[in-house]
Amino acid sequence: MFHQTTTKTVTILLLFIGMAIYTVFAGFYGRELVIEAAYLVILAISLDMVAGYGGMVSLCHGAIFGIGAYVFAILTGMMGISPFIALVAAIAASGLFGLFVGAVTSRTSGIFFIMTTLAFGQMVYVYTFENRALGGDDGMSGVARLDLSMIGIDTNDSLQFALLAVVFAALSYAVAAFIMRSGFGRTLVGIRSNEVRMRALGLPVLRYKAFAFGISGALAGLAGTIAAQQTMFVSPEMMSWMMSGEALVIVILGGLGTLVGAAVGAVLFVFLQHEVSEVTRYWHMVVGLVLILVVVLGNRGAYGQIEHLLERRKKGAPKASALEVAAEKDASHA
Amino acid sequence: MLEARGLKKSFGQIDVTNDVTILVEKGERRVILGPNGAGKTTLFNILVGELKPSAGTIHLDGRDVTGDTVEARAKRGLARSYQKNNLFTELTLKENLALAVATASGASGWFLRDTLNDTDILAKVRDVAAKVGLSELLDHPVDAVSYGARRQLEVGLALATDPSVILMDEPTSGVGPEMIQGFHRLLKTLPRDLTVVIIEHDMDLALDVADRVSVLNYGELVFEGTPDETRGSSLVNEIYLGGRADA
Amino acid sequence: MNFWIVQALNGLQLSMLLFLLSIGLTVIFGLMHFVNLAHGALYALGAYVGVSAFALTGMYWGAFLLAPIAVALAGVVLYLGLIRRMRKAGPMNQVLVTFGLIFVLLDITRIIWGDLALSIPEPQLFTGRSEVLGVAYPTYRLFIIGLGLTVMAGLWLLLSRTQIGAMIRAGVDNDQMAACLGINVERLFFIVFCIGCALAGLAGAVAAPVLSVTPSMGTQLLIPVLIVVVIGGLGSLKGAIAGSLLVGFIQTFGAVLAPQLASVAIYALLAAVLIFRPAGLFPAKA
Amino acid sequence: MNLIVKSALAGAFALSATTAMAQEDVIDVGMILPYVGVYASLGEEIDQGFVLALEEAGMTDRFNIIREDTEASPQVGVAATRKLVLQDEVDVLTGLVSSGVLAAIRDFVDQSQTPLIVSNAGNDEATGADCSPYITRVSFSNAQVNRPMGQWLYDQGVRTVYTLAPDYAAGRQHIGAFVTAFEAAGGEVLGQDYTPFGQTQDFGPYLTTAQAADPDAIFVFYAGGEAINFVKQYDSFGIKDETPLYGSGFLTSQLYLDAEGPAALGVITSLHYLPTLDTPENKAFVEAFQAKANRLPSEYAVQGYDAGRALVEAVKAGATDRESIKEALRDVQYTGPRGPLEIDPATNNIVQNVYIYDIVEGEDGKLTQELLDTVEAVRDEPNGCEL
Repeated sequence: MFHQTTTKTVTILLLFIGMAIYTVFAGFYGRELVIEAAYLVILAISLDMVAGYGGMVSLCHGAIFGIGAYVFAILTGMMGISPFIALVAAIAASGLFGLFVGAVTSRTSGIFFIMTTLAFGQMVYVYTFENRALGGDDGMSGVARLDLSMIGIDTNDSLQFALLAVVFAALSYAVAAFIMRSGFGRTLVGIRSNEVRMRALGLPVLRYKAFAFGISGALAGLAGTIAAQQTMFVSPEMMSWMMSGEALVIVILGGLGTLVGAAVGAVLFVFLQHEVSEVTRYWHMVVGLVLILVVVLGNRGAYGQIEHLLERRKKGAPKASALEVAAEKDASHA
Repeated sequence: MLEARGLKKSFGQIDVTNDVTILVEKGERRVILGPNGAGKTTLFNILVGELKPSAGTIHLDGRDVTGDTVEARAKRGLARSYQKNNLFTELTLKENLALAVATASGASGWFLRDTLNDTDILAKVRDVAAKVGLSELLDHPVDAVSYGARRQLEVGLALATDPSVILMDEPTSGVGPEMIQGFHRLLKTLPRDLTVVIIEHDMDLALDVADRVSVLNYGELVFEGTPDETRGSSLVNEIYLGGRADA
Repeated sequence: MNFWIVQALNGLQLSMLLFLLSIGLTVIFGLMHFVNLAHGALYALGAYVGVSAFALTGMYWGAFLLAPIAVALAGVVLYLGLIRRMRKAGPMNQVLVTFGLIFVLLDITRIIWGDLALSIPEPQLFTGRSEVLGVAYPTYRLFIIGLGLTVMAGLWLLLSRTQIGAMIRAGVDNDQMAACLGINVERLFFIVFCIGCALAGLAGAVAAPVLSVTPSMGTQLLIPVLIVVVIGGLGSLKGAIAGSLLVGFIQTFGAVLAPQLASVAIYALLAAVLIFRPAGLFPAKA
Repeated sequence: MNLIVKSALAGAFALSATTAMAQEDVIDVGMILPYVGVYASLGEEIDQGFVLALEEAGMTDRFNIIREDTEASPQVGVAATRKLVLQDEVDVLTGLVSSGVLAAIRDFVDQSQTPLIVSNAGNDEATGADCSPYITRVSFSNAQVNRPMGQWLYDQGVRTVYTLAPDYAAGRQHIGAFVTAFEAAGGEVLGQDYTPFGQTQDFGPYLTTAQAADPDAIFVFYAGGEAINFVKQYDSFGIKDETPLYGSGFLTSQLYLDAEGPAALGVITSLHYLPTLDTPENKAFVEAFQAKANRLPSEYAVQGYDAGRALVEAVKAGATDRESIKEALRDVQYTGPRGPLEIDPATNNIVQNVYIYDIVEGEDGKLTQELLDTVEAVRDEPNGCEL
């Protein structure tokens, strides 16, 4: 179950404040990295909601992310519609797509679920890749950024846009944390933990899973709109299964099923990618090795490891129930 | 109340349940006896909808639920506990019970409120925990409590959904005699309008709590009667003791 | 008419290549419940070893022999170093570890063999074209079809007629039961994993004369192979055969009849199978 | 300027060129190329060609090259470009293999007013409808390389063709330019297939279909691994005996000839550069490149070289910053390895010869390019470009 523990609060606050401070002092490129990290935070959180809390390991979150980006790009770039409306429409479209995928895949589980989501993701990718009207493999440029001049924010300024992206990331965390703390979030954990029992308790499990996937999709779509605004450009690359894999790697790197871990993982991933690619051309190999190492070492991820170290002290011996204790007393008296 | 007629379930050539008819009255305590492999758990699985019967009908409160899903039957007040613990193992006992309470009360879809911080739900959780004797362990995760406590939670989860019919599958399997006594007391305190069907192998307990007893053997219903009739039945003694002899 | 015969042979040829790759993957999964995403990378490794072996021996058959051996050895290293400890780790962790392996193997091939596309010529024995069913068809492609059918028959005999085959079937069906029967399941896994790797290496060497050898060839073929395995039913030989044929023919005839839909068709097929028959067409277990 | 200017003919490396340069302003060059992924080998060739041009001019010290890897991904390419322009504040950008990356960064380059010398990406729009005064292309445009083939093929007596290309923007542009010219000349296209890009490894089904249409010739555009697969499979199906294969010259690029082997013999294609061109400029270049990289230069190497050479010429003409480099690039004109070339002031695209060649076995037994015909000074129409 999700609990907004002190460790979580402190870590997430440090992370976002750190990002904001870094943004202020960083050069242009540093800010670009912050924006990238910010939308990856959102994407990873959205994936963690279903993978970490719902047990649904999706390999189509890249595609959903791309749908958000493309809808935003089509509406602002091709049709000249206000970015606000486009933002809402993009989130809605990716949410609906998530709901659809969730509904048709909710019956499957384990590796079959992974493969089905992969199939849906690839369908979207191939369709977009081959669709001339959407720019095909060349993608689409001319994406507009949100116009926030009425509250004095210039989104074309790299500092302000980067800070805005961090704010979006922080809001996304807050929303995700709020949902995971709600009855719905608790239920989701129940489903991950024991789907059969949830059903026996009377829960229409499939509906809940589909709905969770829809919410997660909406969040992934939001991440997509920020990515589209950063480069003012979208391409089918964003939708390929390697993107979904990357999102999964991020969640694992930070720690699955903690929300904070997803955010930490995204920042770590961007940092790693940037630092390592400065040193060697073969940075994929380094990422691969780190991933293998994390999983082999118990798959807690960076944040999960911290939590694990802090909580290990609390655990004790198995607890007997009062009845047993009483029974043991009786037995010793006899 | 719970009426199963002509239930049949075949896996390939083998009939694991064959033409079983069981009619349970409201508030009745029905005990199902039978040797291992007699098809008792299969019968439960069919009743709650985890298995589809090859033939037969199931009525709950006069309504045909044969085609309903597990969750739909549960919503109609049919709860069960499992022979093998089927819990939310990495969650605390409180969280386990809260999941059951929330699901039954419709709070599982809350978006704005936390079921783990809701006074009504927590009151109900404590109430159930007190009933099954788990009040002191609420904050411990399932995998940190003893086997006996887990068996109690198994029943607690079923009770927490406020069912009108509860099916308990060997609630006392694997626990010591003192805990069986404790469970005995629990059964006695359950409200009289709750319908209870128990698979039980402890004969004394079974005959003490039962209003009526059904005996299964090789998937068929071979006997039904009051506890007294059961005690007097040579057939039951033969099957049951024979079945127990190798256990 | 000839047109359709040639296209059918094209479909068959692709199916056989897919079969060589998918059979290893599916048996490894069936037996060990292990999802090896790096299987495609091992296939690429086989092709690269084939290129080097050809350069070394000057003969195609050098590649044909050395590639499976080298990849099986790579399999041994992977098994002892990584796979063994991931056996019980659940599908997601396996997906992740082997996903990481893809990156590592990809960059290793790039470091050793570079980025340029490489190739090896067809063996002397199988150059040119031969008459089959009244059409002239590339002999080497017929060789691939023949090889695929041979491996298929060989595996079928191995699984149905030999003791180790019986053990593998028992293991796929119920590994705990098999262990109870005194089968050394761990060793069985090891053998099967190595055979699967060897077949992937063989597929790489066999594909090298037809397809160019590039670092990304493994990832390119991984998805179709995964689709084959999942459509057929994880762990089943019959499923791998059916899946390979289905995917091979849909890709071939899709390209001919509905080029616009060809690339989506295969994913649509996968999604449909998974939704209506989640365990695949020929599941290994009842 | 007391520059030590070395002749392009000399072809020797300017090891001694360090003296007088140190005091001059260093020009920061942002090089945007793929160093990983499917295009990595092209990036490598271009990079080496570029450096060779600087060395040849003895001006390596005048330029500070900052390399960024696009991984052939538009997303990464945009990030890399923004970094180079906004953080490193480079004076000039160069590189770009993938058209997708070029399209992605086009607006940014234009708005940030940074000159960009494109050394590969051939999408027609970049020097057509989407042209920019800041974007100069010294490589080719997709249409430029293929248009001459339309008339030429018709003149050879070919009346009907079947075309094949990967299903992506560049594939359609390569084929489109040829088809327009071929049909204008009076030829007929019997059928066209676009194969799924990056997913097609087996061209058997398409080859069989093309053969069944019974055209006079097959015309294709493929590059990279797909080119190798295609040429080998075309040969193995025996279509070569009946239907000749023509195409965009990337099909039988120097880079892939070894891997394609004898299958490439007799394939006729058109391209803006051949390593076998018999000119003193090219001989010197080939010699220098071979000394450096130990292999024959491909068209990618020469594109890299000309990107470097164009920049060198611009700087020699006195350019020192973004604005002056942009202006100077428009006046670049010289005879290089691929013949006389200049920048078209109407589009900023290169004006160059297109060579029609086939593949033959050379004296050393290796495959080589044999020049069949030269179409001189091919120039693109503005196609909506207004500079």
